[in-house]
Amino acid sequence: MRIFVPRDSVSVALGADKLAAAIASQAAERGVEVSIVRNGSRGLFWLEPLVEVETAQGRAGFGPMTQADVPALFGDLAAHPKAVGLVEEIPFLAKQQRLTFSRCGITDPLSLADYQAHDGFKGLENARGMEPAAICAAVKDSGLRGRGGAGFPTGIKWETVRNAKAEQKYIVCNADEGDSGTFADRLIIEADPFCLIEGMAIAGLAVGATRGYVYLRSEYPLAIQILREAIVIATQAGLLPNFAMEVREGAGAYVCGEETALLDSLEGKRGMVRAKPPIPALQGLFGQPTVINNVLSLAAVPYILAEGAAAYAACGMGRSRGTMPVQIAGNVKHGGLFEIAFGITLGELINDIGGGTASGRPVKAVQAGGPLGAYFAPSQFDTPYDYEAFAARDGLIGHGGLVVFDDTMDMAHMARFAMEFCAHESCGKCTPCRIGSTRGMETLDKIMAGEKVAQNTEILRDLCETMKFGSLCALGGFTPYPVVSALNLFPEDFGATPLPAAAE
Amino acid sequence: MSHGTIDRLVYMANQISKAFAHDPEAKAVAEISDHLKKFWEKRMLAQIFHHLDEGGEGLDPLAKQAVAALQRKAQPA
Amino acid sequence: MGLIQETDYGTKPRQATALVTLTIDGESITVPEGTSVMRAAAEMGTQIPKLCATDTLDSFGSCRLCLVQIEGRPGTPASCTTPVAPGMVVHTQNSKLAKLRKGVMELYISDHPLDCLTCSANGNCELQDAAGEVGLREVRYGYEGKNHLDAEKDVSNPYFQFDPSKCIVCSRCVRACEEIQGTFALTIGGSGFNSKVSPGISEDFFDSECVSCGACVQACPTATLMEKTVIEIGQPEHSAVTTCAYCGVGCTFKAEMRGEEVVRLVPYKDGKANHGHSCVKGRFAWGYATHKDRITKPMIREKITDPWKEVTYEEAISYAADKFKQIQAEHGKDSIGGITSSRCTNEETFLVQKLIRAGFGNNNVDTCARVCHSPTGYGLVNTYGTSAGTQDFDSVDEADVILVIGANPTDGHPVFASRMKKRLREGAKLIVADPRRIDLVRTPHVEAEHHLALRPGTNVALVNALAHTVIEEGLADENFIRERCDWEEFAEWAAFIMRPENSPEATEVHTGVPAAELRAAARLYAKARNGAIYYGLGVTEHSQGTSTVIAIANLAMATGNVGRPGVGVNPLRGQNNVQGSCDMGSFPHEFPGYRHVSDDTARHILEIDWGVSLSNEPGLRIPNMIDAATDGTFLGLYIQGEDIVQSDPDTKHMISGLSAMKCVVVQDLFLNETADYAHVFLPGCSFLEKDGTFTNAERRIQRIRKVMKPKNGYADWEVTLMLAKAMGMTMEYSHPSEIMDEVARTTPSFAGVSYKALDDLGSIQWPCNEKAPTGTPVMHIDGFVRGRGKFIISDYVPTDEKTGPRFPLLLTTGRILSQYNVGAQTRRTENSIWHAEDVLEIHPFDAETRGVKDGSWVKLASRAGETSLRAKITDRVAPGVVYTTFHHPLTQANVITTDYSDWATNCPEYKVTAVQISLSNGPTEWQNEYNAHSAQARRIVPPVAAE
Amino acid sequence: MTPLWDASRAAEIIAQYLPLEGPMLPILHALQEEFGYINDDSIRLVAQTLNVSRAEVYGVVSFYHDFRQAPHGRHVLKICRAEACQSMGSEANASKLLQSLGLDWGGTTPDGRLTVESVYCLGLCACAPSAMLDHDLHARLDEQGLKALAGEAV
Repeated sequence: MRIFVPRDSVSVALGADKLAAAIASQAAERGVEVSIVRNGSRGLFWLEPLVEVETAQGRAGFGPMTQADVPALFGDLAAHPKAVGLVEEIPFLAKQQRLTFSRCGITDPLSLADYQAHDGFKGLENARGMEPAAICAAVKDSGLRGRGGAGFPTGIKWETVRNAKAEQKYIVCNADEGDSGTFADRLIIEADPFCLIEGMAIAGLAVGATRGYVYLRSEYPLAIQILREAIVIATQAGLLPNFAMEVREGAGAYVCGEETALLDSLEGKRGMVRAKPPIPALQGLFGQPTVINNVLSLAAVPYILAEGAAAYAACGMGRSRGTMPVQIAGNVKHGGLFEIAFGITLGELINDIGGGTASGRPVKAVQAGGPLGAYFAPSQFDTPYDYEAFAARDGLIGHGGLVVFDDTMDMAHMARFAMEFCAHESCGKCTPCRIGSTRGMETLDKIMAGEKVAQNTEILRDLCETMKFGSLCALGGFTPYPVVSALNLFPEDFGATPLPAAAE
Repeated sequence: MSHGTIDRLVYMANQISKAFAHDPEAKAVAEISDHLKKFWEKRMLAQIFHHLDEGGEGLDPLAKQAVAALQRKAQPA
Repeated sequence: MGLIQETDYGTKPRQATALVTLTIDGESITVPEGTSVMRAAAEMGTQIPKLCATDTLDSFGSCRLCLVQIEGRPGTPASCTTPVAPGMVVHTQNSKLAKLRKGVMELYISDHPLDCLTCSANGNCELQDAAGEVGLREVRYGYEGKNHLDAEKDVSNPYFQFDPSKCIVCSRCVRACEEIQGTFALTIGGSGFNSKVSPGISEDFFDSECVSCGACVQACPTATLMEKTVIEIGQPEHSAVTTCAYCGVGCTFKAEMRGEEVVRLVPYKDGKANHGHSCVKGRFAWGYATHKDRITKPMIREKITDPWKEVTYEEAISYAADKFKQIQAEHGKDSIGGITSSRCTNEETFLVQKLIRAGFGNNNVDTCARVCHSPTGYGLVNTYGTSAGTQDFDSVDEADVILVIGANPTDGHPVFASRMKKRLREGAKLIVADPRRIDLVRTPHVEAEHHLALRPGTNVALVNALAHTVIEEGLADENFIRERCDWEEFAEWAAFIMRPENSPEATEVHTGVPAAELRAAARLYAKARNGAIYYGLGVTEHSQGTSTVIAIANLAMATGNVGRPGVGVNPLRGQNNVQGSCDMGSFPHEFPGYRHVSDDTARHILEIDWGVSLSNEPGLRIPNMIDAATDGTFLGLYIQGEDIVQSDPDTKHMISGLSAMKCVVVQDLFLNETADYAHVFLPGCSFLEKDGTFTNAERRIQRIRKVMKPKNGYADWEVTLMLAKAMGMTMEYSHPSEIMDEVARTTPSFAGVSYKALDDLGSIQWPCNEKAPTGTPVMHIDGFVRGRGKFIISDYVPTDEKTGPRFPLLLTTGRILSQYNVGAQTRRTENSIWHAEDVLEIHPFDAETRGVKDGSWVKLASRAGETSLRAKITDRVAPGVVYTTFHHPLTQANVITTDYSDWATNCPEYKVTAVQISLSNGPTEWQNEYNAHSAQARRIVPPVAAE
Repeated sequence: MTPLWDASRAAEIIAQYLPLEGPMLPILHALQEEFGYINDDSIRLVAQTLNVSRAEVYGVVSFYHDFRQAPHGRHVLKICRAEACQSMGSEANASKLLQSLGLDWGGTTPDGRLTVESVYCLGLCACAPSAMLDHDLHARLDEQGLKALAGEAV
């Protein structure tokens, strides 16, 4: 009997380790021979821990499992109280277009054999037979844009680094996934680490870099452990000739997700945002030409090199090509990772895929793109998931996170939280962010206390302008998005009374 | 080292001689006497000449030759 | 006379030859490629508001006031971090930008005290100015929010205060400490709103790594870092550009004044030696000029056991002149002489040597260079043809390998050291040859590739072994040698250097430097594209000082490292005007411009100009003067601005020589140690009170300018002039510029120098004449000054100062950052807080075997004498070596040093003395007697009130 | 128990990371892991070893939320306060817990047993609210679950 018990942070946080132990001991007790595979998660988090049992029909799922549900696994599976049917047929999964996350949850993340059996290293092998310029061209042609938030074309960045002259170049992977509501980086690292390794190795070939660093946040201890193991395995298997990879642990600074702050942090300095130019592609890590890409961008690359740029570019809409792993989180019934081509509407994602709120109450707002992303109200659910369409509504896709709130949430409180978060995480370099975030909190406190609401709201809006256009990086520059969107969409939460009543 | 002036002058002359000791003898003697001529004040020279006249005790052979050569030039017979 | 204001262009200038034309606010401007938009605007007269940008630091982009709009580009980029691009169209002013800037300023002021009227920076505050520029009228956030207004002041530094309540976190101080000074003593602690400038581990300034160079204070745009004198006195109202009177770097400062009171000295950005940087001495330690110890009235006494009597200048001068004349009448004209000062101006020095040569009628003139860089003169004149360093300071920017021998730049020449460290941080490699682990060996972000920790006294062996490696391993630059030097002399030298006794393996026995390490260092230097040598008194103050200078000159020639920027042989000269005092003819064998007294042409020029006949024979050097004094043939001495009792070796012999004289005239700011043995005291004048020029270690002649009246009534040159007249000379000068004119007309290498030229050019590096009308930054470019470079054999002759069972340790001496030379000036400032006494550095091993603990009083004894001081246990020195400074008269380190000296120049062997250490209870009897004698010798009887 | 500061042990730890490029953060993590926090002696030693100023090391230590300059409780409970957890009521749960423990954010129980800190996102946002006790992750923590978790740490 072959049983899959996931080992990603979510399932482990929900007791998967204990579950695996219970299954083993139950099997031993019953004299049943089982092989337990610790696969990665499929990203269907509302079902975690999702135990899968290999059957003739396919892998049957059971979740969310508790230890009490273990004995039943050894009985009639169809009658198991937590049975969810064949995993592949669960609509949440079936509806996805899994290019980047195709192996997640299926394989044992640390099994090279598994990885290779599922097309692993095909892209790297192809790349080895190509000129660096051709690799860059393929990435350019795929239309892949940086998945970290800025959406800059990855191929152009690579081309710049390839053309730079230097003895040492670097590939740096930004795995400082600090946005609330996002977990795609973590998932790929925990469920399919070789995919990221392969992507970085391809990047190394494309630009002539021999060293790669993954800057991984310290809040992801399991991901750090798994990726370190995977690098050792891949290196020892001789799969990374001329490419030395290392995981570096962050230290709890959100701002280090900003690429130049990340580089400073890697160098061992305070994670301060650098002014650009010079751009990292020319003077990046230790002053050398550096590709700095998000996990998802790099993890998308093996597919592009394996299947061709056209296959990837065939998905998506407008200038947003390929797929986006949307992360549905917060107060939502079916939270998890949903990889889909660009173009699906926000409403479909929240209501059809996510199934509405977990609390069963009406959705009040959705924050898209992390703590620096705008809030959307249900009235805007027709917005297609696309960089430009979001931008047109003063929002951003960012790293693909969606956090759902039900109608009990006070949006003034969330606006204040946005300022508080900015104040907490500000590196302190530029004035609008360093002082502005604190003044923003204070002004919102006044508004929430009903103090000169109209006047303070005007001050707040001015402050948001100052921060938006005056800040050095996106932390201060984008904090106004959640604040202003909340202010615009939910004025009543900010004590704004209908005008006629207040007017003389 | 004693503080007697002539002791110091003998010491200095010997020290200068050592700096030129690697040269062939004739050249060394010329260099040393030239150095003395360029840098020694006349009462210093008078004292060392006098000392040489007294037998030149303590002076290295090279220094002796150089002082003698300079003395010949300074006080042509 | 107003306050000199320097334009701040916001970002550094670019040197690119490619030019870029762009449009700013409708006006077209062309600037070098890489220039920032901010600087381009400033160059056309448009000041974009800024706070974090200043043109001495790399652009940073944090204050967000300098935002502009650029057509075709999104957002509002910072003009300080945005380089110009061809055809770029920039708008620096529009309503959107105005609103943004006001918004940012409103945030700043929401966390800033509203005390402009009582603030020390009022009227000279960039924040205040910027608030005005952007038209901020109101802070709508109120002042009840979170703020830093209660942050505590740090007053620990004696010279400046840190008031974090006024800090705008622009990081200019932190960046200045890193980029300019290279100490990295400051950081921003914390993050976000809690970001705070922090010295060390949130320590106070005094306890931190801060070296008080003042760069942070200079960089601060507000009153956060402020000179205590400004807080006390107020903002200055007029200023003059002048030159520092401390070390040989020759930093240019603005002396900023209120009336007759100095408010502060601020480094001048246009200063060619310091480019706007400073150190703790020049920047802050000028208070000695008005110290209560200063003597401002002439004094005389019959016997040195008498108390001093205050008299008029006329009385003192005629007293001295009469005595001198009387001595000469009784003992011949050679029985008196004088000593010029490396602290005084070129003009003053010139006048003193003229007084001696033309007035006294002999060449008995010497100067303190005798005890420091006289071997440099001899060595470089004979090998290259000129007695000075080959480079300008800027040259270090192009050096790839830097060899520092016997110099401690971070303490001795701090402003140049910062420059050097910057180059080292940029990637140049460093070799340090020094018995002691000086800071440069390993200091934040700088680490020597090789520290050749040689045994004191073995420099020649070490440098010869470096040359041996170069020749043996085929690393010599044959083309250079054939083109620039005499090949046969080279071959002769090479044969000598290839002797087995000069190999690294053989010299290891003497030097203690492992052969493999030495060879590696030799290769590094020889293979460098540009290899530069910097050396100091660790080279010259030896019995073989001259030989080492020659060996260094040979090494540089053999590797082709002479005659272009980035290379050369660079003596780091000690005192502010030691180069100048030598240039001005302070040596007994040389007229101004290094012309031997026997040189008929030179002598005739002077004889005609001065209207007297001059002696063609060399005069006495200082030690020989003292010998002659004890012999009874030298009885009168005029000493301007020197303290030979403290600074010269073998103190006891010096004292007996001085005591034997009939008339010793000392001219100084203070009653120094030498004055204890003087009969006439003429009050000196500080650099702030007179006009003149100093010449720094890079041959740069720079003006000093009078900013206040002489406290003693006259500039030093005026007093010398009075003495000269009293001696019967007919000299007339109404201004020092006339003295410089005389130097120029009588000295070929100074032919083009005049005060007018100095005012026009800012400064001039000699030679300056028809061939080089604006001076000569790098020498020997098209060939050596003497024609062909001369290889001279430099044999290693061990010093006669040997260790043995009685004196098993070697003492070497040096200086420290906060004190200067004999300490006459710095000891009279707050600098003593960093170094209140001389201490003896001793290795833990040597300390343990003698029972010495950190802080113990130890007796330091040599064949010459003994003294007591406190011990400091450190592995900076190797076992067998001890080290101390000579800044404090209480210690009298020169009681210990012997009278061994350089064979060619008599430069004393300060760097090698065999000593023994034992525990003691405190100062020695001799020290106590000496101090008692000093107190006795300095009694002053006030003048009897007129009836 | 975390061991007491020991200079030679610290030097050993630092030495392990010296071959790395930019070893500062790995060294600080390792020192904190060993000694529980980063004291001034550690800062001096790191500065000396890396040949940087102690100001620079202090600047780094004080910048990052992860690094502590004072010891914390035997256990550390990091409660996520980011948006996704807030959407599931984390703030109310946390303030009840803090109240029951009599602590503020960042505070330690008087017996030194537990320090409660905030964290912004553990990546468990689809199973909010979440927290991390020492190195172990926990998700779907309702008020009771959080209280129980805090009680587990002995």
